[in-house]
Amino acid sequence: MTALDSPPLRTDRPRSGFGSALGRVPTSLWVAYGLTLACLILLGVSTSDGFNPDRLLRILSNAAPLGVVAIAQTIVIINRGLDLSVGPVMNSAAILTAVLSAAPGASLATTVPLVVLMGAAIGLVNGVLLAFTRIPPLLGTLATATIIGGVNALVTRGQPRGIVPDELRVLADGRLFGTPFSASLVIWIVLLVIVGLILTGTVAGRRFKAVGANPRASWLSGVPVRRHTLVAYTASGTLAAMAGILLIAYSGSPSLTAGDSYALNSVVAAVIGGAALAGGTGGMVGTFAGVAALAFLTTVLNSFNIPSPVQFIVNGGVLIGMLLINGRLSARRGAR
Amino acid sequence: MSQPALTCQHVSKSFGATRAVVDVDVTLNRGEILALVGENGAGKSTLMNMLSGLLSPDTGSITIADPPEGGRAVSMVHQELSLFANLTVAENLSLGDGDTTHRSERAKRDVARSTLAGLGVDIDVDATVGDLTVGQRQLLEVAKAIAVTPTLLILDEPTSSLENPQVELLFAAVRRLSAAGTAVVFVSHRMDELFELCDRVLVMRDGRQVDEGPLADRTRDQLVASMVGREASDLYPSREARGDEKDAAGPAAVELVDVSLEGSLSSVDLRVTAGSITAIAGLEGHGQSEVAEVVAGVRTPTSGTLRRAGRPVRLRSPRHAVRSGIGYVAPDRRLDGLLLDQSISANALLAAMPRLFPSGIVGPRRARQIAQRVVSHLAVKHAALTQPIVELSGGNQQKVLIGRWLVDDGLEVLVLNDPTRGVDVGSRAQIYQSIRELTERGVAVLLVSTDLQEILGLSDEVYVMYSGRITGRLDSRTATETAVMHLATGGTAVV
Amino acid sequence: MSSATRAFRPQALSTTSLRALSRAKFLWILALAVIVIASIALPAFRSTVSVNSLLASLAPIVLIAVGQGIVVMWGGIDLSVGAIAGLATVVLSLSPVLPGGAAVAVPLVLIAGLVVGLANGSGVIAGINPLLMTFAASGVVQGFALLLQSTPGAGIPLPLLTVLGTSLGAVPLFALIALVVLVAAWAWMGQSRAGRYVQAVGYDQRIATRLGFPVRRSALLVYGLSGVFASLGGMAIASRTYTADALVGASSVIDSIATVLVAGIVITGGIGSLLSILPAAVIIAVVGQVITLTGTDTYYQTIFKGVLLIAAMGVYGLADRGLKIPWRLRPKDKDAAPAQTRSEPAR
Amino acid sequence: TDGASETPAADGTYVIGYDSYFVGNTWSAQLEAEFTAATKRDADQISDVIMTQSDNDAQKQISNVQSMIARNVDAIIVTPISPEGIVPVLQQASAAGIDVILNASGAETDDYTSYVNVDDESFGATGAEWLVDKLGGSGRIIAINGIAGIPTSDLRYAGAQAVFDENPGIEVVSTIDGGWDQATTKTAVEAVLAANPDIDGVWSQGGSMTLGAIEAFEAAGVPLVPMTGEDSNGLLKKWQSLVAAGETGFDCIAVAKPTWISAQSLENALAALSGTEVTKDDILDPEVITSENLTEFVRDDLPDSLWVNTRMTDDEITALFG
Ligand SMILES: Nc1ncnc2c1ncn2[C@@H]1O[C@H](COP(=O)(O)OP(=O)(O)OP(=O)(O)O)[C@@H](O)[C@H]1O
Ligand SMILES: Nc1ncnc2c1ncn2[C@@H]1O[C@H](COP(=O)(O)OP(=O)(O)OP(=O)(O)O)[C@@H](O)[C@H]1O
Ligand SMILES: [Mg+2]
Ligand SMILES: [Mg+2]
Repeated sequence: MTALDSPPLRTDRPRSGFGSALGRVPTSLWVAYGLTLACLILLGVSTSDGFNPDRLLRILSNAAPLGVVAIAQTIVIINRGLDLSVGPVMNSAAILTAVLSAAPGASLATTVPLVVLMGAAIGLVNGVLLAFTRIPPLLGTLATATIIGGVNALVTRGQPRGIVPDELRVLADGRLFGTPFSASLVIWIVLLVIVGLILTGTVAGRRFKAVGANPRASWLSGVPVRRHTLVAYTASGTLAAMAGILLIAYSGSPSLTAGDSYALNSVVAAVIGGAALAGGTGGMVGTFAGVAALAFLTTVLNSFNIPSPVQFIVNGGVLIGMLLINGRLSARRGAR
Repeated sequence: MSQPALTCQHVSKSFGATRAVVDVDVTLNRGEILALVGENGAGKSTLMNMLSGLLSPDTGSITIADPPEGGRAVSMVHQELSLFANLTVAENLSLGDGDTTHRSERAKRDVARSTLAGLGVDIDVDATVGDLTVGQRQLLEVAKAIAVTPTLLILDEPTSSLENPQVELLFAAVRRLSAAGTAVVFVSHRMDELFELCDRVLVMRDGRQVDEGPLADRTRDQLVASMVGREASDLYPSREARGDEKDAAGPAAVELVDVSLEGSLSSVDLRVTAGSITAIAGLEGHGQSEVAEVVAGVRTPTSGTLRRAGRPVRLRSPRHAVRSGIGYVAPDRRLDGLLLDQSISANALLAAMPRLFPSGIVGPRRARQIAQRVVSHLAVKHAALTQPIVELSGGNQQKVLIGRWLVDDGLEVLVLNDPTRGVDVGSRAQIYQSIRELTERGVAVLLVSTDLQEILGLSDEVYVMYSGRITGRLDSRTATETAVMHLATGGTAVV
Repeated sequence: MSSATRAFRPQALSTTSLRALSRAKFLWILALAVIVIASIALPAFRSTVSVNSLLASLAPIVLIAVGQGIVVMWGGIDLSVGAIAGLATVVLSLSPVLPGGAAVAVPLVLIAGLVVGLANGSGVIAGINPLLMTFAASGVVQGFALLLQSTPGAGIPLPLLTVLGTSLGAVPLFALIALVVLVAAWAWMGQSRAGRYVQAVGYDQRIATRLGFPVRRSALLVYGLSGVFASLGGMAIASRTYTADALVGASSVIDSIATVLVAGIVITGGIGSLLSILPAAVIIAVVGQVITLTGTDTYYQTIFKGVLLIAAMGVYGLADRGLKIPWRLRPKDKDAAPAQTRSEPAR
Repeated sequence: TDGASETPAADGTYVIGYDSYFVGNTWSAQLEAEFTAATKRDADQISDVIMTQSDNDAQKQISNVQSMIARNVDAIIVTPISPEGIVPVLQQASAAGIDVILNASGAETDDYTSYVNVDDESFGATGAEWLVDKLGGSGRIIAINGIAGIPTSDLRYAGAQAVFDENPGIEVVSTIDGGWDQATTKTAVEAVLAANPDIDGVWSQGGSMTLGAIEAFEAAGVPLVPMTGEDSNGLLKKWQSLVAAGETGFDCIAVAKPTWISAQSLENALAALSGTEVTKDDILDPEVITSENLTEFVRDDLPDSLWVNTRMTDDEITALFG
């Protein structure tokens, strides 16, 4: 029984139906999927068997590490944060995975949980740092990124060691039970769906978005604000560690630097997908498009034999163009 | 005086599908004071923003006469405050007066002091704006706007958090300006104020101009009728439904015993009875808000006890308060209430979710139904439930914020701090009705308001505060404004 | 709120006022202290070579940090300073193949910085998040610089280097330029109308817009200045490294942000004093120099950098308790105070 | 260690300054490790070692070298990040009477005592010649570089390009920046293969990029082709296993820029200090590993990240790799 059981004073039901539902899809999603489609078409027409689904799936599968770390970044961005430490965490995860796998009697069943746990622990440290002080996330995580990078170099003395077991490599290169899907693609999509469902379909997830949109208002409505920040960064560290594992599954060797570029690229993917750095907006549907667009775009640039300086320019230009269109379209709605 | 101060011809403005202002035509001579009235979302602020140049009209033209020597064409007090909270009063005035050349600190303070003195208010020019009360901030905003003797002065709900003496100061200043030839547009949802100050009236409904002419020719009820498009009903719900014995002996939902809060409250004793509306009256800044915040768990008292349903509790944060069935509507909706870019549903569901969906899973269908109930019941003017709440007009946003608690089954105490700020007459009646219905369910309501008529009209029992203390407790049905003001200014109880 | 934290609350926009300076008092003291301690403990630190080296490495970072500081005061951030500095070194090296030689190359360097800065500003005005706008721009600029870098016949001519690399005693030319730029920017920010607009926007862009302040123009201004100063910083680097290197500025992005933060300029904008960049840069550089001179294990140096950053932010975090920035990185609605600190019994 | 040792050594022991240009990849890390190992072997001649780290930042390197001059070391071993930029400080050092050894990278000056290196252009050319030979002078190839703008990467490609230009039958279908990173290379090569499945050879600067290329071929299901590479143990292992598996399309050459250059630099420094004549430009030919001598170099017992051309003893290697 609620207070609103008495007959309503006025009923003006808003328009409903498919058309208006479509009209309410955030403009950023249109832009993100538009760009993805454009890249896809470009990719398709530029090469002989461009639309070969097997190839497209492969491109997506190769993007799984970015995909997973983009989930992490999106979660943090929704919380009004930013996590620049995901890159070094991916490196740490890769290094640790290789070391643990070299230990006698090692198996993935023990290695993977340990590595993921380490990621969670680093994330928790970030979370504590940012939830309990006024350090801005950009700088706090930049600092932890520097420290983690230093620790990685210190413990390996520049020489990551260990082995990457074949069972792990199969995740990236193999096909799952004869389907055209690789395990890493499936892992990425499953994580995407799980996080997406939590964010949109649970009390905790919806409140998580509220905290990002307005922490004060959420706090006054009884939402534990700090706890959500802790959860955000812990989740980010955890997912970054998983991304690190997927990365060495793909590359086959641990490295001190391979993850570094993922920090900013994941932000870019999330933002293309409609996450706003001001917090509260963004989601898995958009982030998927952001990652896919980036993956297709890189593939196009690579297959056209475009020199890397020009690739820099094109990448930057596309990003600016995207953000511009996005900004223009949403500005039309006006801000109050 | 030949050329009108403002000529506004066939002005229209749309936001996407929303036609906020449709074909408005108005001329205002120098020295005239125009009342602009209309329901929430009628398009008043949009029109004002176009007059001030913040928004540009889609069609139509706006002409404003040249300002006098050294003056400005338009100055505006916005509905939402536009002050830099981290800066001092003097800095804010210095930044806002258009003359932004560098001045020495002392010169800034001198100018600020004389500006404030011009309005007749006493605010420390070295105070940080963030430390001022909402009322003081609103006065500061007004002082900033009138300091420049503009051709056109726009006041968009400048009195929504002022109390009578402050309103009088404002009116005196506006009359002085109008005598000097400034044309004024005044927006308010308080009818009495309009009749006191204005010469003419423009009524808007759904973006259109529905009535325009001298105010003296119209009655309050006529205005309300043309605003809402139907006959005006009683603003306050009747209290007769409740038996008298119930209110005398009802159980205390919340009780404050000897509660003090460093710097603002000293030994406050207060009882909020289940199933009735308890109000706290007083001049702004005398501790009413703090009492509300203590009950809502926003602040923890330095000493004293808080009893919830008879048991002493420590509310360390709003979360603990919410858990024990206490909800809170804070006065500053943008900062403390709204998830600006999120949908109306997200805003409506924020507080009640854990109790509405005990499993933790939110069914989209049910969520939509609940949000739909909020908007239908409170007649929130909106385009779709998925519309970002920032697109609603101020009053409609406020309705959603209150609705947020109305859908909470577990609510036992509702603390309302200035709940109808900026809400139009018609909607206010709906909100009052809903609050009354809550009490019939046994919910206890604690009401803090700057509007004394609202307190006397709505509540069952009123406490009066002065300087952080309770100076009296009256029965609202018999209390008079004079009696309350007497207590609120430090006099002792007559009852 | 205790009175100790109250002292840190900004009371005025005039960052040139004594009060604003006193906020960074401890920075100056600390900077002096590290210099004194280092020169007593390490004789090598006092040598001319070491002093010259320290000043020469300070010059670019101060120049770039001033630009970054102006942008941060406005409420933005500039990740493209590194790429701009790299571009500057490359454009300088084009002087042998440019029609007007060095006389054209030097102004061209500054113009290039200005153009990139204005582009950044325009992007930000168009509603692109500053972080992403400048990140994207830095990719574009770096790409261009790399393309230009391979221009045949290019190279920084020695006479030009001799001029740029002039030292007055142990003091390099660019150290002087950096000092002049720093003081000028500081005075401008506190004293000029444009500077006050910049700070007002940094405090709260929405309100500044409502008050009719030239928010857009100030965006162009701050990013333009940042571009020009980054170009100057690039020239300072070239005066030392003698090389056209598109990638040479990579580390200055992080370093300039760190310096600005240690200087106490609040990342959300509006608060701080550009002058404090000097002690902040000195502290970071001297500590770095000491680490180098004592031969600390190279692997610890990066870790130390991160710890320093957190420590600096921690100190300000504590000191700024009194600052009422209600929630971090909060671009909207900074205009009202937290409920907690509201009304005290009136009068 | 703050200055007590800063007098010229009368007892025949010296203070050596070593600037590590980078420690972020396995080659640079092993370069430093190789130097450290060498100092242990020559401990009797060394009273102190001062190590700095430049993080691949030319400016920082200048400061670091200047700090060594300020500390009056006897010899400085440095890997110039910028060949021009290092010149003024080298002049300062020689003015201060300090011996300078350029370690694995040159400088645009004569002001140094000795320069030990493998020429990067001939490094690039060596692989290119082998590949051209292997393809019989014509074919479509992919070229994989490190990072545009970094001298090593640019020089190696310049060397290779000169060879390709002389052989008009060679068509460079695509040049890729692999960033010396296996994953990046793998993704990029996969993209190229999708557009051009008929590739005849791969010229790679080395590092782990050749491995990335091999994996890309395998993943795309394209038959392997001859590829050039560097002497990383990971590549050699993979190569060996391919040979063992009877793979015929694949062949490889591992050109080496040995990490023991730093050890040689130390030798030269100590020699110069004790008054022995040293070769001013000690330019070594790149070491080459082909399928003939592959088995002599590959180390199955050691990690992938080892660079097999090392002077470190097995014990030292084991210590390094734990
Ligand atoms: N409106 C506000 N003004 C000032 N500070 C606030 C405000 N809202 C929240 N805070 C601060 O943020 C902190 C975090 O909120 P909260 O305590 O609800 O999170 P939590 O620690 O996860 O929950 P709990 O401690 O109840 O388990 C609060 O303790 C409070 O100090
Ligand atoms: N930026 C915007 N985007 C979309 N719709 C808007 C925007 N601004 C206003 N509207 C819509 O325009 C209409 C008029 O709004 P306006 O703010 O002018 O009302 P108002 O008369 O000032 O109401 P109130 O009395 O509540 O302040 C409303 O329906 C509102 O939802
Ligand atoms: Mg708490
Ligand atoms: Mg309004």
